[in-house]
Order: sequence, then structure tokens, then C-alpha cells
Amino acid sequence: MLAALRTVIRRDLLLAMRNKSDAANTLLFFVIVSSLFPLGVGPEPALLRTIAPGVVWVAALLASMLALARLFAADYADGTLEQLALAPQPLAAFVAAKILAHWLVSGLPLVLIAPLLGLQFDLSGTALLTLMASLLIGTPVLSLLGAVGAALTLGLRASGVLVPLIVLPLTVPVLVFGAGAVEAASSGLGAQAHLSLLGAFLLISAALSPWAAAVGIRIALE
Amino acid sequence: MLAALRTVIRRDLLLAMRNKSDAANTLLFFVIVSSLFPLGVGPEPALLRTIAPGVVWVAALLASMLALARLFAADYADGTLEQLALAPQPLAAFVAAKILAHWLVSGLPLVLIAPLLGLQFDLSGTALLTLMASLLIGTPVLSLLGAVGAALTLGLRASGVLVPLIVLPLTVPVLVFGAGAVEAASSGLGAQAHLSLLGAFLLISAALSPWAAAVGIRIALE
Amino acid sequence: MKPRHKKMALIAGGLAALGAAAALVLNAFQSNLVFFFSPSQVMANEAPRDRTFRIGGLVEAGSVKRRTDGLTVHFNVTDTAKTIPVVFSGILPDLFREGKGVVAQGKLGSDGVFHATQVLAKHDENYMPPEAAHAVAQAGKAQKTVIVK
Amino acid sequence: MNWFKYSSPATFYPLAGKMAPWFFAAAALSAVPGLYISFFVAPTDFQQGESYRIIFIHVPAAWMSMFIYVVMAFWAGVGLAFNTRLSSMMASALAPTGALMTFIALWTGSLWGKPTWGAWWVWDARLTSELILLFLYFGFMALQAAIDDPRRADKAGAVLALLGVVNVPIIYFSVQWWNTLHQGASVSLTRSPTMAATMLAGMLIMALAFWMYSIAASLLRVRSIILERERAADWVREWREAAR
Amino acid sequence: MLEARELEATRGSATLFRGIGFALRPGALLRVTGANGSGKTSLLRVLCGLAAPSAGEVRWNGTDVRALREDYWKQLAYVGHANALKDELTAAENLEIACALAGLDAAPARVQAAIARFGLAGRERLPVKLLSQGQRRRAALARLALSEALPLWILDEPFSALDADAVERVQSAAGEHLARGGMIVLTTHQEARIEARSATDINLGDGRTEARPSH
Amino acid sequence: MLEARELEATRGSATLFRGIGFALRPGALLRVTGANGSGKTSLLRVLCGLAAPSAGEVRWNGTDVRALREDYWKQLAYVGHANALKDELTAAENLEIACALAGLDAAPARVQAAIARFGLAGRERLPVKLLSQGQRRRAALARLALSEALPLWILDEPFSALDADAVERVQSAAGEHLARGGMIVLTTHQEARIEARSATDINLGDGRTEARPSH
Ligand code: HEM
Ligand SMILES: Nc1ncnc2c1ncn2[C@@H]1O[C@H](COP(=O)(O)OP(=O)(O)OP(=O)(O)O)[C@@H](O)[C@H]1O
Ligand SMILES: Nc1ncnc2c1ncn2[C@@H]1O[C@H](COP(=O)(O)OP(=O)(O)OP(=O)(O)O)[C@@H](O)[C@H]1O
Ligand SMILES: [Mg+2]
Ligand SMILES: [Mg+2]
Repeated sequence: MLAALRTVIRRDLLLAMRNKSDAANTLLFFVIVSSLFPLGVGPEPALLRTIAPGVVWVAALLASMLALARLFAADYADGTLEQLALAPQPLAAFVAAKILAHWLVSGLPLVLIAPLLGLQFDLSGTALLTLMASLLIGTPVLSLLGAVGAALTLGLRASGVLVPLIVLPLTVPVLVFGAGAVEAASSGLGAQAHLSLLGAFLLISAALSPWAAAVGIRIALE
Repeated sequence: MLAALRTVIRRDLLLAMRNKSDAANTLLFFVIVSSLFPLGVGPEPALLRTIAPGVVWVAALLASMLALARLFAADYADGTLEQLALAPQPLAAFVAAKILAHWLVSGLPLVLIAPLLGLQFDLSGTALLTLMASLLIGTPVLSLLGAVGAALTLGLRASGVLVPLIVLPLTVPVLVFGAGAVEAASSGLGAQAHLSLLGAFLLISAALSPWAAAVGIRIALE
Repeated sequence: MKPRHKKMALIAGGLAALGAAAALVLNAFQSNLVFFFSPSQVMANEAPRDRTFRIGGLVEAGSVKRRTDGLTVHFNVTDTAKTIPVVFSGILPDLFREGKGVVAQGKLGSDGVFHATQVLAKHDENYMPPEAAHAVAQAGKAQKTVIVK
Repeated sequence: MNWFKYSSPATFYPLAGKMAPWFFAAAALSAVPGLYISFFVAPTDFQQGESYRIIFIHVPAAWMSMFIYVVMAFWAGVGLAFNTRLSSMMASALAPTGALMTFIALWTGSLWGKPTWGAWWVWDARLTSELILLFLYFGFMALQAAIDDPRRADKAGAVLALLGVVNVPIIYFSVQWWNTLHQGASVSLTRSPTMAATMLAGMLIMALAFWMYSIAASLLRVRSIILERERAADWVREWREAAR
Repeated sequence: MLEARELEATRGSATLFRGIGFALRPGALLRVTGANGSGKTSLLRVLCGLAAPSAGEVRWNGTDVRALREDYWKQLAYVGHANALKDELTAAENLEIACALAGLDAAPARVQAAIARFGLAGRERLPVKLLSQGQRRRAALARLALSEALPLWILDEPFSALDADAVERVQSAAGEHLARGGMIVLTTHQEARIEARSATDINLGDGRTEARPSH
Repeated sequence: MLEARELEATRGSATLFRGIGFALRPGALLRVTGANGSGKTSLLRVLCGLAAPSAGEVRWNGTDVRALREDYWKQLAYVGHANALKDELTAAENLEIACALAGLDAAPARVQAAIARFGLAGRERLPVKLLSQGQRRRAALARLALSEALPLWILDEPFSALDADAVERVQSAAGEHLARGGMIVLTTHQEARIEARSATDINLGDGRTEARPSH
């Protein structure tokens, strides 16, 4: 079974390599959205510093949501998903492997570049560290929840907009505590409470999402 | 020629009717994103009022971008676009018709619901009117520019993230002057200058985008 | 319509659209699309009320006064026609000088004093060695045009 | 001389190879005196002191960033209209250098902004439009990278590049149209420069160096693009064999 | 009259075919055969003017089709590998729209007749996405029953996914079209029994080309 | 042994088939025929356990496949209408991955042999999206050459888009599989000439059902 999982991960990473732009684009989207806000909101630096954590987190949320919406779409359209469903391993395991690969390709880079964006917004050192930590714990949760949304909307024409719609409400707590952690850190309160909550979300969603997504896929295939 | 265009518009509206969720989803996405910000940024009312125009406009931008990314994708995948390219009317005219239909389905609702969101953010009467006016002139520009991005990335796996990447830089001015109009209005300055600039963008993009998108489509079909 | 006429009509339509766009742009630039407002505009109530905006102009010579805390500064911003008093507490940019350009961001208080949250120096497009600047300043006393070799 | 002869990749490849070293040499030859003038000859500025010396990097980079975009769009447009492969390759080769120049302009600009204005970054029209230029370059490169078929990549990129040209005059005139924090032009075709002669000389020589470097780098890049695209063509095979 | 001269197409570094030439007169059928990947689809797309050949040209009544553009497409019905159907619409709605776009008369009665002719009667209320593979192909081909007025039909693997009954229906429609002076270019791996005054085969083989009249 | 008992499938208000039953023993071939839309694909998906029948059950060695799940799928190779290929990867990479997932031995040499066997030699470096319709179908079917170990093959229209040469190759692979005691269920509109010790036809006709042995 592990071999099969490794194959899925390797395949998805290989596909990402073939299509290097994919990962790069999620990243660029993240950067661009975070830079849009100052434009819309206006250039007052104090104001910007206040909204920075929220903006960066919302941008991360949207970027990973976009990339996720089509997590299974290609596999569904070309029949690969049918084959996965007929493979001798549990579908949930494949789903977990796909999510992991996806996070490595499009979640991790966000975590790594976030400090740069934070610098732009003039955040302090601790705030930056906390931003990274919160994203490190939070973005996998986004990937996991996004996968469920992607599975439930498989094959629907409107999935591009449906996924955010289904998933955003679930990810609101992640956003609140993620951005909250940064704010707490930059106001010197310590972000530990926020981060442990995020950790709890991660554990729960890691335990449940793959199963939920697998069920969604089987329903879509019937 | 007009009959053929009317057919395209009617067809796209019919498809939207069959798939009611499509229009509803763009709208809901718009609403959700505008409501996410207070969550990420924190609940201080004065702060919220300041960022309201920017947030609403960024949300409109993202919502229409998402819906647009796949404007031609379905027609491309099922071969309809090939048929349109081989039709006796200029492709640019079809493209214009598709954009119009798309705006009616997913741009216009944003314009109509925006005042409600603005109310939520406690904007004044003039500001609300200006918000509507700016969106009324601005969202068609977003649709026109988005169509070019969608055409250029047709059939690429990464198109979901490429479109925003290509189109956002071009739409930044729309965002700046759209949000600027509302701010100017709510600070009692009069938004006329901003709105005429938006109008100029609209005219220019209406004159150029359909051609550019048609060229993009022909390139993709080669 | 013959195809040729159709094409002509399309081109004419496109040109008309571009022309109208140009007219709109010109119309916009005659109005107030600005990074900052001049004191005259503020006095003429062209600047926003009750919210932050920027004013720009020259720091009036001899107007800079520091409070004892060393951080709070008072100065006047002028565009030679009108003048607005500004109060700011924070670190001023190095190039903040009397008689030089400045852009301040903040709110206009009911007392007519502009409470700045950020002060930026705006320099002009002249670059020259100090001696030349001195010479120019001397000459400038005699005549107002700036000449640079 | 038959110019069309050089519009074929096969003939342009060796020509570019021969020209690139000369342009590199020209870049070095102008950079040495340019840097010398900039840092040792040019006087201190009366208001900014020493920090103004960033001008010798900033302005050449900013000029090149806009200029390269226009040239890139021009070649891309030629490629789209006349289906000439080499001009499209030129466009693709220019983009990374253009993006680099834009990045340098942004970076040196914000380095410079801190000591002079008192802020790294403000959202005025000049700075914003220059940032958009960077994103346009990125968009162009990302689009081309995402398309496998080089001919399609060329054409799609061309459409995007041509649309983006409107941004260039906006960057240039932004300081006139809006009142920006960024200063107005010190050097213009219609007025005499408002800059001391040695400073101006240093800046112009540095601009020359940047220009030469951009040409040299693009020539090298176009060579590798030609090799990659034409790897199956007979002349490349022969050339490879000869090199072996 | 459709003429091709010295057509050549390349994909990547490979030349798919070279020196293809033919002249197709009213009432004539051209069958393009060849192994998988020999370039049949590529040739048909060149003939349509969707793709540019790397050498040679395609002429319609003496003018290059890449110059004629809309004036050529007005005369052309193309059915590709893809069905060009909207999943959400019924077969009738799809047909109506396709005809309106191609400038063909799509009166409801005619559409009904076309649907019946291709054996889809009884499935009128189903959106296309619920139809089977073969039923979808039938719906795509039903457009031909409304395209009598278009002189040139270009069909890429029209018989794929069709059962024997449907193949029969397509063949008879094609035969009628030829009889009234139409022209047809088609590719197929199956044998097509189409009544034609004159039929030519072009075999793309494995990239090597030969054109020979079969009658 | 694959058995079906009293299978029935409904779509919307229509009953596609009813009372389908058969027993497929090692070495036997089951051909499902019928007009377009008669329910062949639906039946095959029920046999795979992807869809649930509205009545009846499918048994593998005596146990319901919906209960066996992974234990059944371990024994099964299914090739559907869709090719299940990743456009960005080459045929070999696709094969390797598909085999790894199905738990099959995918040593490079074996993969190469499978590719050659299905006539794709020479296209090894091309990503699948550049292949022609028929070449893609070949790549999908090449999986069969590596699936000797799986007793049950279920093939939905394997010959669609294939040229005569490729049809021949698939037929011989199927014949060998049967000869070594495998079982095959397939649908096709073309005639299939597969060497089989025992072959059964199920004709789904127009929704009415009849099952008769052909030998
Ligand atoms: C990130 C910030 C900055 C950006 C994006 C930027 C961008 C540009 C651009 C695009 C140009 C070329 C346009 C032209 O030639 O008119 C330019 C020119 C110039 N910039 Fe900046 N700039 C920045 C910051 C600064 C700062 C802080 C200063 C000085 C304090 C400065 C001084 C100049 C000068 C002197 C020129 C030459 C103007 C001329 O003579 O044409 N820039 N800048
Ligand atoms: N970039 C490329 N390099 C080399 N060969 C390519 C490239 N792109 C496509 N090909 C080849 O070009 C051919 C395209 O053929 P086309 O689709 O026209 O075939 P066809 O005759 O319609 O085949 P089928 O019967 O399978 O439909 C294929 O053989 C494919 O492998
Ligand atoms: N909701 C529905 N209501 C009525 N009929 C339906 C519905 N959904 C599907 N069908 C019918 O069910 C059948 C599905 O058939 P299936 O795809 O199994 O056919 P098939 O035998 O594989 O045909 P083909 O030879 O064309 O591949 C079609 O006739 C289709 O019209
Ligand atoms: Mg083909
Ligand atoms: Mg079927």
C-alpha cells in the first residue's frame, strides 16, 4: 500500500514538475492579491500594518482555494479517478496522498514566501515568525478542507465557484485564528493559544477529510 | 449577423438558467469574500468603514475573475469553439456576445447587490450610489479584460491560476479608480473624475478586448 | 452591408470609442485625481473632511518648532498662496527642511490644524553640487528663474 | 547587405554569438568610467548628500525597464503579424532582462525612498504603474512557460505584450498627470536637464552600460532559445556534430 | 470546388504528410485513410482553415481559404472528433443553436425531422449529458440533416461510437448529399458504403502519401 | 468466476435492462452488444462495482462485489470510454503509474514491451496530449499487456478510434488472455474476432434483453 501511495505522490509531483507554472502561479497569485489590497484600501501605513495579517491570510486562503478547486477535476475528466476507485487500496489513502502532494507543491511555497510579504507590510520579527508558523499549520487544513469541497463538486460545471462557497465557511475559523495569532504576536500577547487551536484543527481535519473526500468521489462516480 | 449574436447570447443565458448555481455562486462568493475581511482584520467599525470600498471592489474583482477564468473552457473542451471559429460571422463578434451574456449573468448581480454589502459596512447614501455606479461601469471592464486572459490560456492546465496572473495587472487601474470613486464620494469630493476615467477604460477595453480574445482563441485552436 | 462597408463601420466605431475615451480621460484630469492636496485646495474645501488625506507643499521658512519632548513638531505647509499648520510626532525624514517640499498624511482637525500621521519629504528634480546650489540661491535673489549649467 | 538573410534563426545564431561579446565588452567599457564618475567624480548633491548616488543605478534601470518592454512588444507584434520566428524569439529573450531591470528599478527606488522621502514604499502613480510593469513581465513569462507549443506561446505572449504597452506611457507621464511623491523628470527631450553636468554624464554613461548589457544578455538568451527550438533542425545537428 | 496543392504539415520535428494534392468537384467524395496518427485529423483541420499548413495551400473555387475566411466557412459543415454539444441542453436545443450560428434554417419541424432521422426520437427531453456515447455522436451528426444547403462537408471519424443502424443512417445522408451535388471529405477506419459518382482515396499510410482514384 | 443475477438498471423513469444473468468461467468471453443507448456502458459499470444495480447482484467467486470491494478490484482491469491518461505524461510514464497503482509489476522493460506491442514505438518521448485520438486509445489499452495477472478484464468499446492494425493487436492480446484462463467482458459495435474457448453474447437490443450462447 505504501508503494501505491508513494506512486500517487510521485505522480502528482511529476505532473507539477512538467507543468512548473502551476506551483509558481499559485505563489504569484498570493503575492498579487496581497498587493492588491493596499491599492483598494489606500496607502496609509498605520492602517496597512493593522490589516496586514488579515490580508496575508485571506490571500493565502484564496490562493489555496483556487488551486484546490480543480484538485480532482483532471483525474475525473480523463477517467483516472475511476481507475483509482477500482484500485486495490482504499480510496481515502489515495486522496490523502494527493492532498499531501498538492500541499507540497502549492501550500509550502506560500509558507516560505509569506515573511517577505510581511516585511513589505512592515511587520516585526516575532510577527513574521508567527505568520510563518500559523501558515505552516493552517495551510494544510485549507488543503484538507478544500479537497472535500473539490470532491463534492466533482463534475459540476460550476465547481470553480462552488468550491470556495462550500469550503470558505469551514475555513473561517482557520482564518480567524491564523490572523489572530499574528495579531496577538505583534501586540506582544503570545500566539501560543491560537497556534494550538490551529493544531487541533489540523489533527481533526487530517483525520476526517480524506474519508469525506473519498465518499464524495464515490458518489460522483456512481 | 445580429441574429447569430442573439443566438449566442440566448444560448449562454439558457445555459446559465439550466445551471442556476453558476450565477448564484459568483454572487455568493462576492458576498462571502467581502464578509471575510472583517473577520481577518478585526471588528473595529471605523477601520471597517475606511476599508469598505476597497474590500468590496477587491471582492468584485476576484469574483468576476474566478467566474471568467473558464469563460471559454467548456466551449473549447466540447468542440463548440471550433464550430464558432468556423461560423460565417467574425469570431470577435461572438466573443463580444459571450462577454455580454456573461456580464449579464455574473456581473450585473454584483452591481445590484453591492449596496446591501455597503450598507453592512455603514456607507452613506451617496457613497452607496457611487459604489453602484462605479461597479456598473467597472465590472464590464473586468469581464472584457478577463475574457482576453481566458482566451490566451485556453486549454492550459494551469489556466485557473494563470488568468488572474495575466489579468490582474491590467485590472489594477479599474480597482484603484473604482474604489477611489467611492472614497471620493464618501469624503464629499465628487466622484466624477474617477467615473469618467472608468468610462474611458470601458470604451477602450470594449474596442480592443473582443479582438484580442478572438486572436487568442484562434491561436489556441491552431 | 457589403463586407468592405462593414469593415469601415467597425473601424469608424473603434475610432469613435477611442475618441470618446480620450475625451473622458481629459475630463478626468481636469478634476481632482491626486496623490496629495495643496493648501489652497484644502482651504477651498476640495479636500475630504473627517478622513485621512495628504497635503503637499513647501515647509514654510521659520515655521518649524519642536516641543520639548523632541518628537512632536509643529510646522506650516504652504503653496505660497495659502498656509496650513501641521502637527506631527514621530521621526522626520532626513530631507525635511524648511523651504523644501513635503507631503504629510493625516486628518484636518476642527481647529484647522492638520494632524499628520506620516511626513514624507518631496524633493524636486534638481540635482547639483552644494556650491552650485548656493550660487543659484544667490542668483535667485536677483531673479526668480533657476538656471543650471 | 541582405538584411533578410539574418532574419532566419540559422544565420542569426552565429551572428548573435559573434556580437554578444562585443556588447558585453561595450557594457564593461562604459560601466568602468561610468561607475568611476558616479562614485568619485560626481559631486555630492546639495539636498540629498551622498544617498543620491543611487540615481546612477536607478534611473538607467528604470529607463531600460520601460524601453525593453516597448522593444519586446514590438518584436512580439512583428512575430504575430508576419509569422517571423526570430522576432518572437527576440521578444521571449528580452522579457527576463526587462523584468530584471524593472526589479532593479523598484528595489533601488525603494532603497532610495527611505532616506529621501522617509518611506520605503508609497502607492503613488509612478511606483504603482512600475510595479504593474513587473507583473506584466511576469505574466508574459508565465504565459509563455505554460504553453508547450512554442508557436502558440509566441502568439499568445504577443497579444498580452501588446495589450500591456498602454502601461508604459502611463509610467512615464504619471508624474505629470498626477501629483506624485516621485519627482518629475530631470532629463527630458524638450527641456534642458535640471542636473549638474557631471552627474548627468555619469548617469548617461551608466545608462549606456545598462543598454549594452541588456543587448548582450538578450543575444545570449536568444541563442539558447534558438538552440532549444531548432534542436531538431538540420543546421543544429550539423553544428553539434562539428562542435563534437 | 475544393483544391489542395502540395500540402505539408509538421508536428514538432516530424513531417506528417507532404505533397498532398487533390481537386474535389461537386458530387465527389474524398476518403482520407491511414493508420492511427498518420495525420488525418491534422489534414482535415488544414482543409477547414483552422490550422495553417506548413507548406502548400487549400483553395475554394480558386481562392486561398485562409484569405476567404468567413466566405469559405459559410459553405462548410465540419464535424470533428469532438461533438460540440452542450451537456446541459437537449439534442434539439443543441441543433437549433448550431444551425442558427451557421446561418441555417432551423425551424422546429425541421429540427424534429433531423432528430428522428438520426434515431434519437424518444430522447428529446433528455439533456445531452444523460445520453450514451453513441447517442451523443448521433446528435452531433444530426446537424448534417439540416446542412443540405452547405456544399462542403468535412467529417472526422463520423462512424466512431455508432452502432450499425446509425452508420447506415449517416451513409444514406452522405449519399443524398453527394447526389444533390455536394462534396464530402471524411476519415474513417471502418468501411464506408456511400453511394458516390466519384470517390477518391488518399492514404496517409505512415507519413508517406499516395493519392489514387478508386473508381 | 463472475456471476450476474437478475440485474436491472434504471435511468430516470426508464428501465435500461432487466433480468440479466450470466456466469462467466475462466477462459470465457462475454460480449455485450446492443444499439446505442441500450445500456452496455451502464451494465459494465455495474459489473465493475462502480455503480449499484437497481435490482440483482454481481458476484465474484460467490460473494457480492459491493461487499468485496478492494478484494474484487485487485483482480480486475477496467478500460472505460475514457482513457485515464495524463495529458502531460508520456505513454510509458502513464503506464508505469497505472500499473503501480493497480499493484502490477511495471519494470521498465515490461513497459517498453507493452508499448511496442501496441504499436506506439517511436512515440515514447511525446506527452500523451500530442498523440492522435487512436494513439491515445492504444496507450490506454497497452495496460492490458501488463495485466496478464489479473483474471478479469472489462473493456468498454476497446476498438473505438483504432485502425485495423491496432484492432488486430487488441484481439490477439485478448485471445492470449482467454487462452491462459482469463475472463473478458467487452462491448463493441464492430465485429471482434477473438479466439475463445467459450463465448457468450448478451444483446441488450432496445432495452429488451436476451442472452444466448453463440457457440
Ligand atoms: C520604488 C520606488 C521607485 C520607483 C518604482 C521608481 C520608478 C522610476 C521610473 C519608472 C523612472 C523612469 C521614468 C522617467 O524617466 O521619467 C524613474 C526615474 C527617476 N527616479 Fe525613480 N522610482 C522610485 C523611487 C525613486 C526615488 C526614491 C527617487 C529619488 C529620491 C527617484 C528618483 C528618480 C529620478 C531622479 C529619475 C529620473 C527622472 C528623469 O530624469 O527622467 N526614484 N523612477
Ligand atoms: N510535437 C510533436 N512531435 C512529434 N509528433 C507529434 C507532435 N505532435 C503531434 N505529433 C504526431 O502527429 C500526429 C497527429 O496525427 P492526427 O491526430 O492528425 O492523426 P490521425 O490520422 O487523425 O489519427 P487517428 O486515426 O488516431 O485519429 C500523431 O502521430 C502524433 O503522434
Ligand atoms: N435520466 C434518464 N432518463 C431516461 N433515460 C436515461 C437517463 N439517463 C440516461 N438515460 C438513457 O440511458 C442509456 C444509457 O446507456 P449507456 O450509456 O449504458 O448506453 P450504451 O449501450 O453504452 O450506448 P453506446 O453504444 O452509445 O455507448 C441511454 O439510452 C440514455 O439515453
Ligand atoms: Mg484523428
Ligand atoms: Mg457505451
